[in-house]
Amino acid sequence: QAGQPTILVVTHGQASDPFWSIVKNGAMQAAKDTNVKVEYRAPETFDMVAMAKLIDAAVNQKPAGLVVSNPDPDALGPAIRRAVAAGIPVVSMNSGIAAADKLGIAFHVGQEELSAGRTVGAELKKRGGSKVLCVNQEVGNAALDQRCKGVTEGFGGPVTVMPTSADPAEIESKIRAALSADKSIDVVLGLSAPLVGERAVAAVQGMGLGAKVKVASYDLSAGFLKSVAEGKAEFAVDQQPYLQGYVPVSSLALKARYGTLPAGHVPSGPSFVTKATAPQVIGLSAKGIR
Amino acid sequence: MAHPTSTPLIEVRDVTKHFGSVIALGGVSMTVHAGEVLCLLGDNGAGKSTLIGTLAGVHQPTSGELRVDGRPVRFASPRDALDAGIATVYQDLAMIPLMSVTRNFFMGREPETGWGPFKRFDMALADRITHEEMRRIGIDVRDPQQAVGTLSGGERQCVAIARAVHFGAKVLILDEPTSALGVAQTSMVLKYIGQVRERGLGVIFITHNVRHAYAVGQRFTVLNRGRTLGTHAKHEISMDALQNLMAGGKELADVGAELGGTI
Amino acid sequence: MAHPTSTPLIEVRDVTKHFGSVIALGGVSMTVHAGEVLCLLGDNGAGKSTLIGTLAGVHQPTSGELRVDGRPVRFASPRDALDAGIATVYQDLAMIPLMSVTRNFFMGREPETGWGPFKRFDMALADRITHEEMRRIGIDVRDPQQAVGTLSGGERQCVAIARAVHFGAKVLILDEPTSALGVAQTSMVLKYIGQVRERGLGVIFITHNVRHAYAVGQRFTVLNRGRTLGTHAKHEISMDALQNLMAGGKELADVGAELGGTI
Amino acid sequence: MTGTLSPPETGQARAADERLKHVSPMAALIRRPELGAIGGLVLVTLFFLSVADPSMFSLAGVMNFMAPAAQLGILAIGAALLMIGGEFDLSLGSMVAFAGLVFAGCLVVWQVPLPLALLATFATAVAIGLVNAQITLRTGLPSFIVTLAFLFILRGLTLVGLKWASGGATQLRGVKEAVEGSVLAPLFMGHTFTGLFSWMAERGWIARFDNGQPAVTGIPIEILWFIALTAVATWVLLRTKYGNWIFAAGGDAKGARKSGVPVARVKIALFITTAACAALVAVLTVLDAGSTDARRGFQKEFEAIIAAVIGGCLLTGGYGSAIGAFFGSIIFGMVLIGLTYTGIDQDFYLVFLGGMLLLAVIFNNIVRKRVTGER
Amino acid sequence: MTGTLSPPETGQARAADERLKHVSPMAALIRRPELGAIGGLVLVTLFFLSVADPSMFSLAGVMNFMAPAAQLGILAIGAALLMIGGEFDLSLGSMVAFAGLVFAGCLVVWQVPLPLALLATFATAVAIGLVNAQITLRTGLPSFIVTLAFLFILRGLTLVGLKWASGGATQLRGVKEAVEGSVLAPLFMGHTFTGLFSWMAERGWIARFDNGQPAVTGIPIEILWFIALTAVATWVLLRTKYGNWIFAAGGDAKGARKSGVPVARVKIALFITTAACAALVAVLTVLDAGSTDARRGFQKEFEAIIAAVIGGCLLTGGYGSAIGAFFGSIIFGMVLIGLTYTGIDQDFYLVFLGGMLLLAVIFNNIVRKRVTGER
Ligand SMILES: Nc1ncnc2c1ncn2[C@@H]1O[C@H](COP(=O)(O)OP(=O)(O)OP(=O)(O)O)[C@@H](O)[C@H]1O
Ligand SMILES: Nc1ncnc2c1ncn2[C@@H]1O[C@H](COP(=O)(O)OP(=O)(O)OP(=O)(O)O)[C@@H](O)[C@H]1O
Ligand SMILES: [Mg+2]
Ligand SMILES: [Mg+2]
Repeated sequence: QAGQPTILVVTHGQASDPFWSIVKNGAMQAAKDTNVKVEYRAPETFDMVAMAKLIDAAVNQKPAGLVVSNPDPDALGPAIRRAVAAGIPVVSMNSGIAAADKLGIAFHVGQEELSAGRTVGAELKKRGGSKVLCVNQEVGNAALDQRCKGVTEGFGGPVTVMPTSADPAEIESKIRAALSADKSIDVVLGLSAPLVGERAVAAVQGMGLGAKVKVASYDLSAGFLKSVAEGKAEFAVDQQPYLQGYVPVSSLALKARYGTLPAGHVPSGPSFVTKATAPQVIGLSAKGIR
Repeated sequence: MAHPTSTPLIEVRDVTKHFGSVIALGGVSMTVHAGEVLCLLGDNGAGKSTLIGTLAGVHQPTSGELRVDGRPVRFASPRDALDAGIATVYQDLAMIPLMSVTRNFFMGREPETGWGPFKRFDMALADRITHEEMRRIGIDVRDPQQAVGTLSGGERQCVAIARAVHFGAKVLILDEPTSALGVAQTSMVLKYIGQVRERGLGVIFITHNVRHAYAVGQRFTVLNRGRTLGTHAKHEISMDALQNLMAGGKELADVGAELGGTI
Repeated sequence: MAHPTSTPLIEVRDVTKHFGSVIALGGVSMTVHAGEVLCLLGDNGAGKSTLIGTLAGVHQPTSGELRVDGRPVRFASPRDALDAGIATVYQDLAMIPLMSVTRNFFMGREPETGWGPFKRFDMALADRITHEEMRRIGIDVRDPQQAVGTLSGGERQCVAIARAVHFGAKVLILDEPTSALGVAQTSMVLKYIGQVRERGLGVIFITHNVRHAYAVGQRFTVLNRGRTLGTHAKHEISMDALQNLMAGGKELADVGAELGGTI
Repeated sequence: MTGTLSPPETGQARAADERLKHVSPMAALIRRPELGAIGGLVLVTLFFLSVADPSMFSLAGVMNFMAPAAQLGILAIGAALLMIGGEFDLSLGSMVAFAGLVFAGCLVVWQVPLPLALLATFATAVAIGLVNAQITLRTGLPSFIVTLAFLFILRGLTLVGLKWASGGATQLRGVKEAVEGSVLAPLFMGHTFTGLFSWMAERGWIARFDNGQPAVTGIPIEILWFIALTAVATWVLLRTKYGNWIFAAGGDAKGARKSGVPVARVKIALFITTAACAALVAVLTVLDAGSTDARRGFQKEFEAIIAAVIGGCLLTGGYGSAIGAFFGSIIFGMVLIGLTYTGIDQDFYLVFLGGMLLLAVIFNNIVRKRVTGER
Repeated sequence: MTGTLSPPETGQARAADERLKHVSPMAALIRRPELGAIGGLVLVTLFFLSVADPSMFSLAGVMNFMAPAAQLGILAIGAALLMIGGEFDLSLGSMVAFAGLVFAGCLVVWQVPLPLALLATFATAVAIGLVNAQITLRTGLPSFIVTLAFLFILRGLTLVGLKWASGGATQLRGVKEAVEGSVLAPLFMGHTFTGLFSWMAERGWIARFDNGQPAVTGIPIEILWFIALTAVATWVLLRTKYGNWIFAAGGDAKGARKSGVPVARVKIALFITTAACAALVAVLTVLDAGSTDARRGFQKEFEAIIAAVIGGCLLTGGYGSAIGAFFGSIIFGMVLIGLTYTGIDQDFYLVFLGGMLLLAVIFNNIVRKRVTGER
């Protein structure tokens, strides 16, 4: 309708990525709740050059607010600066907290992948892991690479990164191969629960290694959470992507209407979903809310 | 030998064919009867192959009518023409270089054996027939499984002719079949044409060689720049007159004299 | 006309060529002198095109020697042969159907104008020359920018011949140039061959038409199943004898009689 | 008019042609283009035998790399047939995702019984194959660009459909529960010959896990599908008239049409076959994983073409074999999984994949040239 | 022996050929294959004019979609030339990443001055192009499979190199700081005609932001490169002998060789040109972004081929134009960015992209057939 402020969301995650589809769901729900118009845009691969152009395109449309993820402040900085210069309030989410103040971003919602990774690494160490296999289904996606890097730093022990494609059969076979070739691996960490985590559980169970090898994963999926609840997997790392979509949009809606904005950054994770908490989350996860 | 009173096997009525802005055929009429060899003569680019293409279902005429056995037909594809009993040797041969001689020979009309879903291409029979038909035309293919791309120009032409002759049902169209053939193979092919005619088929024979045409043809149609110059029965026209008609009159006299009448 | 004492322009010594298990040439020798037309005759599959291929740099001989002007040569590519002054009309024409007549005509030997980095393909000149050369051979191309793929078989052959004649420097090789040509075009080409010879070039002329060969040739080499049957000067052999030699003796007598000696 | 013309007077019956070098029957036997792909496979196997952990070639290890190879291979067989017929299908991978959505949607959302779900899935695939074929044939556009459009369209529709079916997520699950007890299920999921394998494990012929379970419980069903499809495709290509038509349509569509080959129908059938192969893979993977998601089959069209080309198919059509694609898929699957068994730094994953591919193909080429003689 | 034979006695000089239908000069003028691509562009533009936010066709909006179109277009021109010459380069996208790594590595890690870094980058690209060409030509393998191997190898090396250069990350930053003040920098980064644009902004001819800055500060330099390259490529293709050789090599390599075209040298030059185009895009994007990462240029080889095919290049070689690739890239870039300006949900992005591609290409085809007459 006329008079409805428009808020544009530009991120680096494809719409088909499970994590980012939850972010988008959060943003859209916020739009409904606060009665604003939201348009969500993202390049089809991890492509900083294209993303900068999408931000430029958003600025051209003079929205009431702009939400961006910022995995590469060097590449996206100039476009974000242009938005700020044009007088558009900008909120960053998910990644890029360090550059937020420098670029004139209003506030940041999310958790730096690197530091989240450190927390996860430490948690794995605490749970008695001695060698981690970090399965990365999209090598070169800087955000995912930082997850593994953070885990390596936080874990303090040997962490092997295993690159794969997003094909479930390939992922399961490669995990099986890695486990049979290197018997010392006792933790398999997936960077995406639906794509890797579920396959890792299948591989470990299929090889009869349930007692020895622990499985954990970033992000949530109903199937993986079920495994967590059944004790076949240790935990799922939750960054609360729904929040990362909801909070910036609703805040910018308030900003457009009443001029109010939070004064500081909002950390959204990581939190761990464990055996105790998993059952409540399964239903929401199947609907793309958690 | 021509049967002017009987229904012609094939009748072409005022056919035109345009390619974009090019008018390849500008109104051509012609008839072929059973048991006759009609020779189609004409200079390069006169439109002979285009005319043949419309009979064989390769081109659809821009205007005009085709009749087979007196009934108007429209061939949407070469398969329709084949089904109507018209077999053609194309000037560009229409063969697949990467495929074997046998596979090319039977392309589109494979002999089968076995039953139901287990019907299979009877390769042994096909090989045998191919070998036999090629030997008849004077070519001893080393191995019918050899790729057509490795054959010599003349050998390839022989495969195309043997194929058309083998499958010819009612009408046989030959577009410059003898152009790449050696002496022995040429005489073979001409003899074949005679035999085919005697068995009651209609034959359309395109050639630039007036001697070849005169040796086997009953009637001669001359095309020039996309139009018919007329049709003549053998007893109406001499070889020299035909030669002159084909090449456009006086030009040839000079040349013929110069080269001692050897063309 | 042949010059048995002078150094031959091209000398082929005991050349063999194998394709995998196929022996296409089994030891062939031959010479061509300046100012003579050597006709290469032989049945289909005799190895004529293969022999020509080794002279034009398309094939490398398996064994044997080529000499040009008495010096042994090895042609690594057709470009080497062209640079040595040998121009060839291939039986398969070697033309690119999607390219225009002019572009095909000058392919590999484009006339240029302008200087330094701004040198450009002189298309106006090229169009003019193409049009002219094609007219000379009796074909009036509608538009030299028309794609070769839209030409008729004979028109295409004329482009190939005109090209080779235009660029022939020392030796001109023609592999069945007249096979798809009309009467007028054929006499044109034969006249050309005579003119080219008179200007001191050596010509190798492959044909299945003994009349054509006899009209322009001085010497005749007959190939049979990959081997030379010998070379004869024009005064040593009659047309009929040549015809018989080419087709392998007695077979032809029957056929010739049957068809009234018209082949 | 077969055989009614007068017999030849001129054909001198020659027992053997003097223009043929002698070739031993052995050499003739191995003179098949597939030998190249086998050569590549042998090379890759030798490589891994020498550098990889021996568990790679244990029974469990072989099954492990054969399973993804088989899934890829089923697509590669379809892609190879289509390539031989002169066309591409770039929508293959997206088709896997879309068919997976249809299949899982039928089972989970509409609670349709398995046979009907299978029917719906394959019917969808056939319909899309038909659309691809019709657009390609009617417009005369290259199939590359037409199916590319469907690569995008189907992938996009899958995402939209999944979100709709799951209420907002990109994953649809609960398939295993939905098919439990269906009689058709064993045809598409799990392992076969399980009895045999556990019997062998009891005798100690097969390694067992610490918990006493045999390391290999049976042959994954997709491997059987893969082998069966290869056999059928090979038979069709080499032994039926349809095979002849496929080669002809791909070798020179115009020439084939002139000779009476129904080129359009052949191509339509091939597009449909390829789409059906994609649907089969979708069914197998959805039942295997118990769920489907928006990324299923991502870039599989590409891998299928690679496997077909490794196996000797020409991109220009008219040449290739199903057996070649079979070995090509195994080479690709082996290289994909194999690095994990070696001590090489995993960061070199792609370098290794590329290098091995190149080696296998070059070797393949050398072997083929050697056995078929000079070109 | 030009012109020395006797003049024709037989050629009847005919003023006009009666076998040509009359064609108006206007019709002849528009009878160019490029018109199809222009038709597609017009269609897409009309579509966006009717559904998109008007800011899409403001000056800023046009610059906004032209910049990625130009980056893609530079690759597409290279890919189109190579395709016309009968080969593919699938390593194009990975080449962008690898050249980006070399360039950024030189500047940031080794602190080499810009001119030397440029030299090293282009030298690397030329070397890799040469390797691609040599392997393709020596082995006789299809370039599809050879460059595919390099797609993997170069992408893998980029990952390894980046990790090494950045100490474990997959991003390398700080390029802008490294080139500050270099005289060559303006050739590859930023905008041109900035003076003109701010002058126009002062007059109010260009929209300004609230802080008074003009919305468009100049023409992004990649657009100028794109136009310049298109012009050069068109000139080479249509007006020089090298163009003739490229068409010939792609149309029929054997026939071209027989006619004396140095096919091998032409193909080598084309592979090198394509690689150099990739290096140019790498330099432009690295300087634009100030950083590089392991995913740069991902799937760009694919997009470049798409743009070339939209522009009318045949996958089988021997036919196409640089102008076509120019318009094809703009169509693709416009569709890519255009969705942002419409209210269509992002989930439908791929459906939209595929649909628009198909429409543009079909329309392109209809226009071309209409203007060039029946085939
Ligand atoms: N690449 C090849 N591979 C295998 N065999 C070949 C190859 N090229 C030619 N041959 C064989 O070599 C023999 C000689 O062929 P060539 O083309 O030289 O004959 P030709 O004398 O030119 O015949 P024509 O008069 O029919 O053109 C033929 O039997 C042919 O099958
Ligand atoms: N697809 C096409 N597009 C444009 N012009 C064409 C096309 N096909 C044929 N032509 C033209 O139509 C005319 C007739 O061609 P056609 O092939 O029928 O001649 P022809 O009588 O068979 O000649 P030849 O004896 O040389 O084979 C030629 O001038 C040719 O250039
Ligand atoms: Mg013709
Ligand atoms: Mg020959």
